Amino acid sequence: MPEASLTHEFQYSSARHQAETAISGMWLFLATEVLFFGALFLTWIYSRHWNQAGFDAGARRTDLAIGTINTVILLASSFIFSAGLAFIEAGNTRRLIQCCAIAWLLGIGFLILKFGIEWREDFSKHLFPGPDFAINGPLGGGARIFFVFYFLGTAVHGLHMIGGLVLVGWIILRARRDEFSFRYYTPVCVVGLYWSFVDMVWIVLYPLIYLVGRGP
Amino acid sequence: MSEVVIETPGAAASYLANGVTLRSWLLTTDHKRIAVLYFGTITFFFFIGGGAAALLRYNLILPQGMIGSAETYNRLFTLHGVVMVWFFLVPAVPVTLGNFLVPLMLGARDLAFPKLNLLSWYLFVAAGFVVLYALFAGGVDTGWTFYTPLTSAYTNGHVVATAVAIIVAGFSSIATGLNFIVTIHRLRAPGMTWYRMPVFLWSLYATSVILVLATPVLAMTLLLLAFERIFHIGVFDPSLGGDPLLFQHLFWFYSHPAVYIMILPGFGVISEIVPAFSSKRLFGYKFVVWASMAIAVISFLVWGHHMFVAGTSLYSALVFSILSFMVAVPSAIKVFNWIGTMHKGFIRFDAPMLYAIGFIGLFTTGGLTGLFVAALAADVHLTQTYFVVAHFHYVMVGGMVSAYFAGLHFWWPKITGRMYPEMWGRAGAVIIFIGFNLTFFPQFILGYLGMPRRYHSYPPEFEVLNVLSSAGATILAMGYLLPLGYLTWSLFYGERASANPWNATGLEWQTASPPLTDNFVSTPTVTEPPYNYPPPEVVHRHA
Amino acid sequence: MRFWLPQATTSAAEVDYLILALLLTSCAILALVFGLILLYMIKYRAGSGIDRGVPGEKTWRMEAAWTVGTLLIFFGLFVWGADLYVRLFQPPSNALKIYVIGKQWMWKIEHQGGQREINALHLPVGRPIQLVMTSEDVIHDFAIPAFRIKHDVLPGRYETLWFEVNEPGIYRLFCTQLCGTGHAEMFGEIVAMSAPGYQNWLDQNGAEETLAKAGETLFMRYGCSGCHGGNGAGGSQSESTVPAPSLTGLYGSPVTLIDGSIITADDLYIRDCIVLPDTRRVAGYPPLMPSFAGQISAEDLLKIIAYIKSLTPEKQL
Amino acid sequence: MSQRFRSLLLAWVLLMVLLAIEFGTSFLPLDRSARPLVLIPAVLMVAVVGTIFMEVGRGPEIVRLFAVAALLWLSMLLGLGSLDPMTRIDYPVQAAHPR
Repeated sequence: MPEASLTHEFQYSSARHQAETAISGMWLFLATEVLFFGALFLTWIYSRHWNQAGFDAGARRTDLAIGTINTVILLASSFIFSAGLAFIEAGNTRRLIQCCAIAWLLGIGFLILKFGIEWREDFSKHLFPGPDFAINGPLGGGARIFFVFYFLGTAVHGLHMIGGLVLVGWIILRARRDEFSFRYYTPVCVVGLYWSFVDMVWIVLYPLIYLVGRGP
Repeated sequence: MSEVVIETPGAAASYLANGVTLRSWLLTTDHKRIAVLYFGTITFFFFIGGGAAALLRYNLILPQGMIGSAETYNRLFTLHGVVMVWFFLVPAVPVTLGNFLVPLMLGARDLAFPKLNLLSWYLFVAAGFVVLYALFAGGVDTGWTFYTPLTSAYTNGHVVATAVAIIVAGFSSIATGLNFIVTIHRLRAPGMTWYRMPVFLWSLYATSVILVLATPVLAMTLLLLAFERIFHIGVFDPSLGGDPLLFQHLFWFYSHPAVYIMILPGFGVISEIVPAFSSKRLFGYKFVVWASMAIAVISFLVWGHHMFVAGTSLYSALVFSILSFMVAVPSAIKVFNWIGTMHKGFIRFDAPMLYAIGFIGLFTTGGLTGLFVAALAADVHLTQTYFVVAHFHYVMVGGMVSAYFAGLHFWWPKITGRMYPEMWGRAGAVIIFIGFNLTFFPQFILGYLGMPRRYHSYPPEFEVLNVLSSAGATILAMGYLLPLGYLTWSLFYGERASANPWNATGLEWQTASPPLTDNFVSTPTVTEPPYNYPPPEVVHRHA
Repeated sequence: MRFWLPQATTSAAEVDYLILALLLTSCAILALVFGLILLYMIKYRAGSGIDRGVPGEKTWRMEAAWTVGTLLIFFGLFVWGADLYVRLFQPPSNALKIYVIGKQWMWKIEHQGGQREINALHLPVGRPIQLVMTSEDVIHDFAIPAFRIKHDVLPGRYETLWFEVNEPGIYRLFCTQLCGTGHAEMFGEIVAMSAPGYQNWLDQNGAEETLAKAGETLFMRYGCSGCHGGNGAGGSQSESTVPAPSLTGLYGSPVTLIDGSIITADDLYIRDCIVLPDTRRVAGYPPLMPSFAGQISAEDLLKIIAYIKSLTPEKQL
Repeated sequence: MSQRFRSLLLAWVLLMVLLAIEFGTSFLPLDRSARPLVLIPAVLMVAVVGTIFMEVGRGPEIVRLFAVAALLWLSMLLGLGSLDPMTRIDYPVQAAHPR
């Protein structure tokens, strides 16, 4: 690893100082993200309170299989990226690249399942809460709000996924240029935090969308 | 306060002299230059919003309205609200004085993330263009509060574009807040312990906490609103199963803390100026500090007081009312501490101090009238009338804008390297104080008599007080144009400022005026508590 | 030009006392703040040679004193305001109900006798009045400054407001929630009259078609009579083969539901039966009643409920 | 390194188990208002990701501060935000559904 990457920007006292600051910055950013999604979760709690039956009717129309597979995929992706981070801490760049590549592909798989298949299915079943919405009658109102939550939640989460994939791709490129070593791998840490956070959001969205409203 | 060795800086070492090309400004990551960029932007928006306010007051001179159409009037007050809230009040002190001073006061070279800082300015400018487009291409007539279902289903204004602009401006605020928090945690100079930090930094820290944690909720709320408006689906629309009160809850979860985003930096500015011009330590430093932090937390727990007559549950009204009284306590503590600081001081009456004293008076009035609208039964009568308008203008304009001007005059020599003309500065402070009271005091009475907000025309019995208010507004407008004139003049002809013209403590006064590009010749080491003003007997009037 | 508002209701004076207390507290604090600032500005100006002594270092006693002091004052004001608020929004049961519908940009008022007015509300002094309010479009707010009272009027649900006027006169009514372009035109007047005067007014204004009368027509038009019988006497007594409960004397009487609970048939129950029949089915009948949600306007619903309420056993004779 | 890898792997297995529990409980005949209990495994999963994948325990002190702040403010939003609907009685004009 060239010594150059151990230098630090002029406002910091050391490279370690800079690295820890970058990691703290990402954590704080994630705190803002918690509140961003928090507003969506409050919308869920609030609207479900007034429309429990409608929410459940909506939830029963979602595709549990794809949702569950996607959860497994995302958890695996987050796990493998964290493993990559563990490898680079030990200086193994080759393994880092492999792990990131798998994590990246899993992420792509998630997006394909979610937007390529599940969303298309939802649209063809008229589950988008537009003028030809499938669920009518007394439960229609609640089901509509449920699907607003579903589409907005998955769309915003999907955008975060795309952002995360760009970042993971950037890590792969930099790792291929051999820019990381056991002494310098801050960007891997920072991206790892973000990637795991996207995972966390999904962990909460998954039961809110697929499980809570699904009784026997 | 510290052992900084100040060598006489050559002109080339000043941050202002470090390149004069447009590129050197637009691509700079120097926090001081970004602050200057922000000064320009903020001033622009202040006068846009102020112009709208002038038209509003002009309209209200006659009961039937001077401006022909109610539509125009509604768009004007929405423009005034949106621009003033998101493009002036929320960012004003943090992005200008804050950006400039946070690293200097900490003894740091720059903020933790300089590129992010520049990005925040570009986001802000982009948001500014979008909002100007939206507001001038047809405008929005829903008020800055965007209540649904008026906004989501009934109005035909540019709601979505305005919402997008506010979301982008919000990201700009988040970037600034994040930068400040991390910087204050990580980049304090050696010896700069938490309790040696000036209160200005503490209050910016508290402000940033709110910026970072409240703004994302607004972003999601406006996203839901835009979604609802575009696709005609109702999270907030009762005819589609939603509840409009959910919008109000989400909106005020941001917008109530947001008023503390506006006023907390003002507290910080005043806490610097009062000790400096009293040549005395800040009274009860730790109480002032923890009052700020308490406000940062409690301000999130009171939003429901905007909804006492909106149809929320009785329990929620009771809970939010008592919490609203609680949040007034830390503000009261601060006022008492500023007065305590003046006690037995050596008080000088330079323009910053006059603005600061004006702030204390106006803010106290604004704060006390807040008690009226926190008390449930009184709020029922007073809410949504001009009483509320007067109340928040006392806090936001009388308080916050006075504090902004106080800080601007106080640090003007540091920022520009020039003194402003003192007599003009004092005159400005007095004119603004008088003009402000003439404009807004009559509105308290109007509100008590029942004149509703956002009325393009009004019953004739309210005419006298409205004329009085509009007359006061002309004086206030002159008061605001005056500093624009003499401060601009001083940029070219002002007397050159010394490094520390006020004999103030604080690391920012220990470097040159204007500061060096790298802020300090060598990293300062702090060994003393803040506001360690020398005992009165050795104080000398500044030359 | 006057700088004082009439106190036209029984609670207006109470609200004014609270505001006065707030005003006096504020003035006392303001006098203290401005007084001390002025005093110090003069006494401790930099040029004055006054002896300042040694500055005290300990501040916590002062801090604790004013923190606790303000807390106590604020708590007292909270309790006062909250107590009054609770009373302001709990209508007595004998209140005269008047229906208010807000729409862009007018107030439509309907009295129990079916008299309607727009942007004006006639009411009697000396007895509690309860307004039952809803909106047809956006959020409005029904505000009467002389009564010191206001409440938002929301679409899709009923909000209520009550007061008892004790001073005959004409008072201003405003919409105080921004509701679109015509917001400032959405005002009107409250005409408070003596009880005989009010009765007189009622008699002169559209007694020809009361709410209940209008409801009877609608009862036929919406097909209610198909099952419940032409005069609401119940399915078994009509030509219909559908078993439906009798509505005669229903209002105010106890009803046994399918889950065994017994409730009193009030306005809310009757309304629920029409728009949300699944929520509280009456025992002893098959669940055939369809939901009329979304098919009956708020106004028509009020009329039908008024009609059902008017079906007392005596009337059948 | 292998130590770290092993704890990551363990965490992943734990996540899979929790996911299975969550998935399974969602089929239990729970009462409608008790169904949010399904979220308990999800909260545990978030905790696992936060502590093991994201190593909230490592790094400078403020990392914990930020994490706690995020949770505290989230609880303010959700707690006070649901106070009003949970304690309110609405009198709807008509059942809310379009058309």
